[in-house]
Amino acid sequence: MADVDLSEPEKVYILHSVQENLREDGRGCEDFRHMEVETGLISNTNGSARVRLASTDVLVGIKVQLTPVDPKKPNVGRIEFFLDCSANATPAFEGRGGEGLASEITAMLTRSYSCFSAIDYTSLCLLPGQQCWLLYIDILLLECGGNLFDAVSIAVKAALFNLRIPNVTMTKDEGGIELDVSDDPFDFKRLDVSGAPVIVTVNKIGHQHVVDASEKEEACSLAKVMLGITEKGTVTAMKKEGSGSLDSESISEMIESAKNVGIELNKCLLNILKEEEAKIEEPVGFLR
Amino acid sequence: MPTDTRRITGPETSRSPYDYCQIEISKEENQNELIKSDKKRKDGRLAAQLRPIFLKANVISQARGSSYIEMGQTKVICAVYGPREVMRREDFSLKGQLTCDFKFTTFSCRQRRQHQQDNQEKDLSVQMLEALEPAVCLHKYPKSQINIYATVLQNDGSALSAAIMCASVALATAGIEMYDLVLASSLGVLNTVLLVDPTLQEEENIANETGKSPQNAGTMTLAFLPSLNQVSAMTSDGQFLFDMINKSMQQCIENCQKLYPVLQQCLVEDVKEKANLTHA
Amino acid sequence: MQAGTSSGFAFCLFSATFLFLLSISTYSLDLNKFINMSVDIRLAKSRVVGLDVYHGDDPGNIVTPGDIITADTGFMRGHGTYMSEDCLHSSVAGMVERVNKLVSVRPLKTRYNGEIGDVVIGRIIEVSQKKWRVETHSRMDSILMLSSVNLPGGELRRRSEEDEKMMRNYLKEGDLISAEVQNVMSDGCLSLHTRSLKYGKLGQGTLVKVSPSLVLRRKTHFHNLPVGASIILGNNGYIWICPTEHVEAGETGGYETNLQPVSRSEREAIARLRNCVLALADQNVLLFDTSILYTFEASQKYAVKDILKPEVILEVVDLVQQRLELEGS
Amino acid sequence: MAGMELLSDQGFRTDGRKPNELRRIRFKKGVFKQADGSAYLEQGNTKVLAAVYGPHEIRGSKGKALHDKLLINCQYSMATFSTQDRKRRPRGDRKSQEMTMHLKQTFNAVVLTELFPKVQLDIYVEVLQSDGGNYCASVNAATLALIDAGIPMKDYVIACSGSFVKDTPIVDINHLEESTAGAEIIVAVLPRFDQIVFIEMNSRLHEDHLSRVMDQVMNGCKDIFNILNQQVKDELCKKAAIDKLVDAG
Amino acid sequence: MPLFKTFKITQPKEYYEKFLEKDVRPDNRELGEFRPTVLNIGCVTTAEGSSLVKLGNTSVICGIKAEVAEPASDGKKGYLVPNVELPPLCSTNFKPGPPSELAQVLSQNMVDFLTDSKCVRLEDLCIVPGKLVWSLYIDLVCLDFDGNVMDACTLALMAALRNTLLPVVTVDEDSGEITTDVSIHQKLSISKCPVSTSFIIFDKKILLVDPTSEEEDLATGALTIITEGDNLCSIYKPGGTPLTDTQMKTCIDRAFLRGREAERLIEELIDK
Repeated sequence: MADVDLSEPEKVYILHSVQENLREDGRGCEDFRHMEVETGLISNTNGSARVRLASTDVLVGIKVQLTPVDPKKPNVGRIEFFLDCSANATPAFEGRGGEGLASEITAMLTRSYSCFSAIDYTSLCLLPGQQCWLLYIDILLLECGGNLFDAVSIAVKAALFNLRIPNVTMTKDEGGIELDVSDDPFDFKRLDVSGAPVIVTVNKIGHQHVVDASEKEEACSLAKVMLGITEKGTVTAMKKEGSGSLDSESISEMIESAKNVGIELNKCLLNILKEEEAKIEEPVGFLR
Repeated sequence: MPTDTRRITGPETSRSPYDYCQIEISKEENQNELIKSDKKRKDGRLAAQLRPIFLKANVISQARGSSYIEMGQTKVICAVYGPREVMRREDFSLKGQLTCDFKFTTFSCRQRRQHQQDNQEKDLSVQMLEALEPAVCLHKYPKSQINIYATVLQNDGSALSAAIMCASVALATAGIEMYDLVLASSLGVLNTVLLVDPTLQEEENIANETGKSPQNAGTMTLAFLPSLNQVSAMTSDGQFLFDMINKSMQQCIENCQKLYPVLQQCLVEDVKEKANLTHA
Repeated sequence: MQAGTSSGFAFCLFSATFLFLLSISTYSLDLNKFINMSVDIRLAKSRVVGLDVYHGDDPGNIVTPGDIITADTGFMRGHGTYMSEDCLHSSVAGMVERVNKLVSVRPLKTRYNGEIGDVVIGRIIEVSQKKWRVETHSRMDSILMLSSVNLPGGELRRRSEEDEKMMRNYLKEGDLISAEVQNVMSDGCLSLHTRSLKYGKLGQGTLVKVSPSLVLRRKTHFHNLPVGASIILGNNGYIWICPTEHVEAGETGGYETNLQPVSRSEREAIARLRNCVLALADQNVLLFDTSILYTFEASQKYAVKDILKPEVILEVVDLVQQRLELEGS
Repeated sequence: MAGMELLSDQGFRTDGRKPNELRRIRFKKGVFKQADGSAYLEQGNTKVLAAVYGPHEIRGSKGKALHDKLLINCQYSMATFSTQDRKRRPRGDRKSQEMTMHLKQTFNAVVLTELFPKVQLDIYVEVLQSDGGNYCASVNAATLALIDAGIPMKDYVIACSGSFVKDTPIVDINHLEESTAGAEIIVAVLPRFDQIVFIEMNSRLHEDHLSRVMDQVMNGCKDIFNILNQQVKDELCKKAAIDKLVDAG
Repeated sequence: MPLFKTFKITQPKEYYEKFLEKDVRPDNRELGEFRPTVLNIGCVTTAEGSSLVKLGNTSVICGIKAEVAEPASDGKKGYLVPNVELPPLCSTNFKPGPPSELAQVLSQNMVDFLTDSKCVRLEDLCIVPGKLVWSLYIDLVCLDFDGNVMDACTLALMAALRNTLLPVVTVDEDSGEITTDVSIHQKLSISKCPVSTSFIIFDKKILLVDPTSEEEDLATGALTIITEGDNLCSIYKPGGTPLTDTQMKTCIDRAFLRGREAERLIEELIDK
C-alpha cells in the first residue's frame, strides 16, 4: 500500500492523538470515515455493489450458478469468496503480489459467513440432495486507504442485498426432475441479509483503540481484533491479528467497541440500501 | 483439481466408505447431546476437564528444536529450523522473520485430506504465526528466518491449540530467545455449556448447531503468554452471543494457566537430559 | 458566550470574526461528548457535485497532447512540448505558459519536476555510503549527500569517517526532512541540501500529499500560521503541518526531536489545517498561505471531522473562491 | 447465423444503432487518489478502469531499466465477474497476456519515452464489464489515465473496432457482433497525425471490403477522439478559471 | 568445540576412514549391523491401518486411508496408491512445496516394491466386480530423516498393511445403493512379507548396511535388495561403484538375514 513507513515522531504524534481522542483527521476513536455505497452497477452480475470508504475502494460482483449439492450438506446452497487485489490499487499487487492479502481477507469472510444464520443457506437449495445455487462472490479491491476488511465486508453485504436470484421452475421428467432457470430479469427472488455480518476491525494504538484506522494508524498498531458482527450484536467470527499481544481487559474493551460500531454499521447500511431501492435512477458508478 | 504429476495418483474419483453409513435416527438425536445425564461428556470427562497431555521435547534429530504432543487422541509433531540467513535480498529486515507451516497428514482425519496445503491449513498456519510471534524476540535475529513446521498426525479436536503449544516447546528447545512460553486452549460453546478442550466430534456437533437457533454455538481458541499475562491470539468460529465471548475468553485463560506447569516440566526434563548427555 | 476559555491565546491577536467562529467550534466539541461514535453511510447517487461541465469561455491557452502550439520557430521548447514537422506541439494536457521565448505547458497533475531552489519535503528511504536516498515524488529517488547537511557542532566542522558510521543516527529510514533542491542532474535526479537552519529533520506533525502543480510558487514556503500551527508547502506537493516550535534547534543540529505530547488546541488546529488542505486539493484550488487561511476560517462552523464530508468541502471551498474573487476584482 | 439478424432490413443493429454509430461513451478522469493518473471509461456496456503509476524508480531488479528511455510496464486484467460466464482467474491466461503485450506496444509508440531514461511507468487496466471491444476501451481509458498523470505523449491514442455485415461496414462492435459477425478489425490510431499504431484483423474479409471497413473505423476513431478531447478541454478550462481567481488574488 | 568434532566437520571422509579401518562405525555399530528397529502399529486411529517405524533416529509414519471407487476397465482390480512425503519438518534438505526428487523416487520405489512382491493381490480389493473396488491410499510421512528411509518405508508399509481393517461395504444389486457397515471389519489378505535391505558403498570398497544420513552423503554407491521369505524379489542398484560377485553375495546373505528378522518382528506385533 502507499507510504506507510512512518518516522518515529510521526508515530508518537499519532499515538498521542489517539490518546487524546482527537485523531489526525479530527475524528474520535470510535468514528468511521464517511462512506459511499452503490448497488446494481455491474449489469453482467446477479448482484453488485461498490463501497468507497475514504479512499478505500471495493467493488463486489455476485454471480449465481446451479451446482450439485455437497453430499455432506445435502439441504443447503453454497457461497464462495474470491478476492482480487487489482494492480490499480498499488503496483505491489501486480501479478500475484496481492494473493497473500487476498487469502487473508477471504479467510476472514468465509469464517464470518460460515455460521448458518448469516444468510438463509437452505433457501439456496433447490432440490435437496441434488441441486443448489452456488454464489460466486467476487471482490475487486481497487484502492487501499486503510480498513480493508471492514470495507470489503460492507460491500459484500450490500451486494448480497442487491442479489437477484432467478426463479427456477421444476418439471418432473421420466429421467428425473428438470430445472428451468427463468431468463426474465424481473422473475427473481431476493436473499434475506438481516443476519449477514459485517467485519469490524479494532486497532490497538498505544493504550487506546480505534475503529476504521487509516493506513498511517494501521502502521502504528501492533495488534488488532477483528469481529464479524450481526445487526443483533451476535459475533459470527473473531480473530486477533498482528505481532503484538493484548491483555484480556483491553480485549474486552475492544470487542465492546466493535459490537457497538458493528450494530450501528449494520443498521445504517440496511437503511441506506432500502433508501436506494426506492429510487429509480441510473447507477452513477465511477462517473461521479 | 489439477493433476499432480509428481505423486502417484489413484482413480479419478473415490469416496470415503463412511459417506454410505446408515445413520440410525435414534442415535442422531443422542449425538448432539454433548453432556449426558450424569454430567459427563462422551469420553467421560466433566465439562471443564482437560484431556490428559503427553508432551516430549527433542524428537527429531535433524531439527534445531522439536517436540511431540498428545492431547487425548490428537497428535501433533513440530520441528523448528533456523535461525538461518535469508537468501533473497528483498526479504532482508532488521527484525527476524518467523514462518509457520501447518499441515494435516492425509490420514489424520476421518475424511482423507489432500497432499497440498488447503485453505484451512493456510489459515491455521497464519493463526499459529499470530500466536507465536509476540513471544519470540525477533529483533535478536536480524536478517534471518526461523521456520516452524507442525504436522498433525491425528486430529481429534483442538488441533490448533496442540500445535501452538507443541511449537512453543520446540522453539524453546531450539534455544530461540523468547519473552515467554505460549500456551493455548480451545473451547466449545453450545447454548450455555462450555466444553473445555473439545474433541473432534464435539467440534463437529457444535458446527452443526450453529445458526439453528439464536443461541451460542461455536468454538474459540486462545493463546496466552502466562508470565506476561497477555493474550497473543484469539479466534472464534460459529455464533457467539456477545456476553459469551468474555466468559469464554476467561475460561480459556484459566485453562492455559493450568497447562503452564506441564510445559515447564517438559522443558526441565529436556534440559536435564541434555545435561546428562554432555556429562556422559 | 463562553468562548475561548479552553483554547488558545493565539487567537487573541485576531479579528472578531475569528473569536465568533471559535465559539462555534467549542460548541461542536461539546456535542462530541454526547455522540461518541459516528457511522456515516451515504448513497453514491445522492452525492452533491460541483458544476460538472464548464460552460464559460475558452481562455485560449488550453492544449491537449498533439495540439500545435505554434508554427513560429522563434520559440524555445520547454516542459510539456515537442517539435514535429517544424511545429511546436503540446505533449500534455494543460495550460500554455510563455516566459520570454520559452514555451511550456503545465499539466494539471504530474510527478514533481524539481527546479533548483525549490523547497521540498521528503522521506528517507535508504541510508547508503555517504548519502541518503530520499523519496520526493520525483520520478527518481533524490539524493542527500552527507556533505550537504549540517552536522551537530556547526557548519565548518570537517566530516570524518565517524560521521559516516553515525549517518543512521542523524537520519534513518522513514524519517521526514525538509530540504532545498541543490541541483538537478541530467537524468532528472535531484540532489538536496539542508544547509540552513530552517531545513532538516521534521518532528511531530502530519504529512499531506497533493499534486505538485497545486502548490503555488511563492517567495516563502514556510508559514507560521496565526492559528497555532505551522505549515511547510513543499514544491513537490508534500505538505507538512506541525505545531509552531518556539525553541529553535540548538546545538543538537536538529536531529533530536521533541516527543512531548502536543497540546490539544494545537492538535485541533493541525487537524483542521490538514482537512482544509485536502479540501482545497479535492477541488483543484491552488495552495498558498492565503487560500489555506481563508479555508480555515470558512470551515469554522464545522467540526474538524466534518470537513472530510463532500458537501462540506464543496460549501467551504466555494466560500473561499468567492472571497478570493471578491478580493481579486 | 442462428436466427439472429445483426442488421435489420431497416438498417439498424441489434442494439438499435446505425451501422456507423458509436455506443455511448462516458468517462471520468482522476477516479483514484493514490495513482498518478487514472480514468474510468464506458463504451456502451463495456466498462474499464485504468491507472497509471510513475514514472518512478525501477521496481524489482534494476536490470530491467533501459538506459536511454522509459520502461513501460502494463497489466491487463479482467474482473472475474466481468464476463457473461464467470472467469476463473482475472489474469495470467494466454488472452490477457496477449492483451498486455498489445497495450505495451501501443503505448510505447506514443509516450515520449526518450524523456525518461532509467525509470519505469506502469499502466494497469482492469475490465469491470465486458461487452465487446475490450482492447479499444482499454486503450482509450489508458490514454485518458496517461493524460491525467501528465505523461508527455505525441498525441492521443484512440482505438476502435469494426466489422462487415450484410455488405455494410459497422463500427464499435459489441460482444454479440464480435462473436457472430465474420471479420473483426481493431485499429489504434494517433488521430491528429492519421497514423496507425496498431491493427489487428481476424477472420477473412474480402480485399474490396477492407478499405470500406477501414474508412468507417478510422471515422469512428475520429469521433471518439472528438468526444474525449472536448471533455478533457472543458475540464481544463474549468481549472483555468479557478486558477485565475487565485492569480488575481 | 572438541577436536574430534572439528575433524568430523572439516574432513568427514577421513574421519570415517579412521573408524572403518578398525571395522567399526562412528556410532559404535559393526559394518553389517542395523540400528535398533522400533515398530509400532495402530498408532493413528483415524486411518484404516497405520504404523510407525524407527531405525535409529530415522522415523517414518504410515497411514492407510481406504476409499471406494469405480474400477478401471478390466473391472476387478482395486488400487494401491503409495506416496512418500519428505516434508520440510524432517530435515533441512527439504523445502515446502511439491515433492522433492528423492520423494518422487521413493514413491516410485514403493509402487515397484508392491508390484514386484505381489504381497497384495489387486483382485482381493474388489467389492463388486465392474462396479466398486477399494482404493488404498498409503501415505508414508518421514518425520526424521537420518538415512535409510527406504527400509523404514517398506517396513512401515508392510506393517500398516497387515494392520489394516476395512469396514464391510455392500452394494444393493437392484438399486445400486451402497451401504457401509462399520460394526464389522475385515482384514486384508496378505500372503507375503517382503523386506528391503539397503547398503551403501563407502570409498568404493567398504559395504555398510542401514546407512545414516551422514553415511549416505559420503557414499559412492548404493544397493537395495528385496527379499521375501526364501525368495529374492529384486535388486536395485542405481549406478555408482560397481560391486564384485563376492560383495554381492555377502549383501544378499545379509539381506536374507534381515528379512527373517523383520518378518518375525511384524508377526510378533500382529499376534499381540
